[in-house]
Amino acid sequence: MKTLLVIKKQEYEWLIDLFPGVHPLLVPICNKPFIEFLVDFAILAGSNALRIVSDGVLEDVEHYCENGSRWGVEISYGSMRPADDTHTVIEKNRRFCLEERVIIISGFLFIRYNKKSEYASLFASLPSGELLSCPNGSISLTGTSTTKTGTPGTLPFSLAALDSIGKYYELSMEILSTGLTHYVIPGYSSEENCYIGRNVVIPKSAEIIKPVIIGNNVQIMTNSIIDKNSVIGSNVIIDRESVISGSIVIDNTYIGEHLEVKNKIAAGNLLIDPQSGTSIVMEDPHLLTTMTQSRVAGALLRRIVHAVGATFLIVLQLLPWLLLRPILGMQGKWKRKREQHYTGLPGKNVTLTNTTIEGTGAASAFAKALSLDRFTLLFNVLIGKLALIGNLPLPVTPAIRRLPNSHEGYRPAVFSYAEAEEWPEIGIDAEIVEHYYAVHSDPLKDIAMTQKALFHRTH
Amino acid sequence: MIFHLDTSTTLPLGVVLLKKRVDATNSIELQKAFAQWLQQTNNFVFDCTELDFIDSSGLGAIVSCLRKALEHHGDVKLAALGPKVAMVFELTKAKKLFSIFSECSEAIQSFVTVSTT
Amino acid sequence: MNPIITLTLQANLRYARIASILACNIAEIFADCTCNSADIAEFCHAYELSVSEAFTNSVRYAKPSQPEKQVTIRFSSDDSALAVSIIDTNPQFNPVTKAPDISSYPEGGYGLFLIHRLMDTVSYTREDDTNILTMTKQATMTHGT
Amino acid sequence: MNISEKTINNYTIVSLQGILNASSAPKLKTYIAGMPDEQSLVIDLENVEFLDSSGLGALVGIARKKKTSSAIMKLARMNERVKKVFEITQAYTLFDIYDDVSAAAEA
Repeated sequence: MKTLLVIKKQEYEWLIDLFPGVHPLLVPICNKPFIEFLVDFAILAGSNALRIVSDGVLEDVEHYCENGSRWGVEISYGSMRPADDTHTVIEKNRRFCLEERVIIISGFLFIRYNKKSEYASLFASLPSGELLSCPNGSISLTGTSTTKTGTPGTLPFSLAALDSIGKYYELSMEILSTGLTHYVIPGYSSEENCYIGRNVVIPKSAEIIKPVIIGNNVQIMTNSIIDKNSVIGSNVIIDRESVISGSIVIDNTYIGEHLEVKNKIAAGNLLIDPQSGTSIVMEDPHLLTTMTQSRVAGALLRRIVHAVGATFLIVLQLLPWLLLRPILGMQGKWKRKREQHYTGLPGKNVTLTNTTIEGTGAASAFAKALSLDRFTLLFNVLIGKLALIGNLPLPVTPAIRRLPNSHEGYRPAVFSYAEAEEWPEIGIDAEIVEHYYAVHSDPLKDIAMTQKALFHRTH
Repeated sequence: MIFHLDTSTTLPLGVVLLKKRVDATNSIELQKAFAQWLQQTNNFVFDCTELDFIDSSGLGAIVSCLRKALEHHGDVKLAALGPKVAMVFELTKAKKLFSIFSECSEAIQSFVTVSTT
Repeated sequence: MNPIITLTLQANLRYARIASILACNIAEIFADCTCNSADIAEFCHAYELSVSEAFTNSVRYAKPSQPEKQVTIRFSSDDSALAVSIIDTNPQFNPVTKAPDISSYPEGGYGLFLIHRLMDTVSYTREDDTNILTMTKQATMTHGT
Repeated sequence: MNISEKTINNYTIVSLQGILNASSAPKLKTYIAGMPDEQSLVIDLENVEFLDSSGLGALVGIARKKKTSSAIMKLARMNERVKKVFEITQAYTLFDIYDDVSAAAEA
């Protein structure tokens, strides 16, 4: 048995705005990429090969699924023209379809199935032709059955069209409430209807109510409630005293404190009401806290605290720096690079000298342990160009002409919160932790975080 | 934003028509103007018919208007919230602080009902 | 970056294959210890194709006034990345490129676009009268699980 | 690069073997130019070891000519390396691509 998936760009295009940067076929449904449900189904139905055919770009899908060895099925890819009908697509893949029976799934469809049912023998015995159809597509079978059977009763699978955000939401809720045991859902499940990924921090005061699915690298802060029927993606922070219920929080999303997300989809800074389709951009994630905080006074205090901290470090590092800098310089291990970096103010950049210490000798190791590579940057704190701790300065590159919007609360600094927390220092993971502290830090916490950063850089 | 004193009922009511956006650029303006309006009445209806967008500073300004009105034993009621604006109020639980009406006239009427009973 | 090999070829399209085969082989040796086999094939193909494109461009845009035109290909590497520079004495060019409008059936203009898509970084410098187009790619693949 | 041809139905099947780059692309163009413009084609790419953008440009050029003279041009049996070039440039949107030569020559 083989499976041929025919999905046209026109059918999935509507998802692109909702999940920018994610190929629609990889969009997560209950934290599992859409395509994996179809791969699972194809395998259950006895397929040893699967071909994905589309008129759209499949590059990201290929990168994700590769040749299918992860699932023990051979996955290949094909192209088609937008006007091609199913018959033409079969012709274009004749070699693939030639010898064995082929299940043809056409359209951007979700197939409801139950992993405990027996599909391989069923598909082998079904007569050829269309098995099921809906306005958005169909599932059909080619070739002749190998075993004799009567006409099948109701088929143990059905189709759900995916053509709007409302359907996407409904389907996710359906899986949560009735179908969690029907599919393979990612995460660790110590009890029924509860799937939790790796590196998930849940404090005692937080409340989790089943059914729930939580991804990897999730921080749920104190007194938060994850109420029933919620899907929390990966790299998500739910800040304190917020309530999530009947909602889907997509990967890489920060939910500010004291918020109530009910029957919504939160994706990055987008909040969507799946019933009406209304969406808003949450330009500021900590909506209610701004009312009480005096930002100006806070900023001045922070600058003073950071300057004092920097002065302390300069005094501490001066002697080692004076000793080691010339030695490493002579050994050619002290590398400097001057680069423009964003300050966070539009159109204003700052030139910083970044130092890297190379080699493994005693002098290098000692200099690295003392973070001497950041020594000269500390003077920028005194003149107020950099913070002591905040975000790693983002270099100005032709590729990103201005600071991306995702860098909310960006504050270039000598040390970064990501370093303090031992999170990956680049990429989306770092962004999310820096984002969190950009909203949350206060000057005192900053000093503690700087100590942590220094300590972690030593090890 | 446009302010007018509604005298159609027994109670003098400040009706404020909010336009397009209430955000960081005009939230302070709203708070300043509100202090002026407070000298004329304590009870307000914010008509959001023409309001398309609100951010946290806008929300903060409206909440601070409510707080001031409550200090003067008055109230701020909201009317005719568009879907996007309603979502912000719902998300932040600010919805619970306000009486919200779908029509401006209903909001005006509600003041009268309360004051007569 | 430590130099590996420098090869100077006559600027003739016939020799494009030599340049790209060399690139493919060096990439294979380089990636051998860091990548799995599927990734090696992809890594090598990226170099084979990019060098073919860059060399072809260098030959195409050579000034007709120079009879003895040459193109130099220089490979160097560090722990994880392989760099290849294509050096010629052609007129200055603009290395920034946008995707060709495929619907108008263009017969050319894909070269630099392909290079940008295949490589991690592409840098262009003009020194005296030479163009240096340097392309690098990390051998440690991050995709897949 | 070697070029060979055969006929199936009304299609001329042009099979390419070897390297299709800037130095061999002119050979393909000349070869195709030697046929009548209205001749429908299937180009069999199974044995193309390497294709670069000059080779792709030649194929796109042929496709454009066939399109203007209302003839059909199809591609068959692309290997992974060739497919990669079509994918990055999105040139696959211009062609009907088959995994089998005889299927291409039937429709």
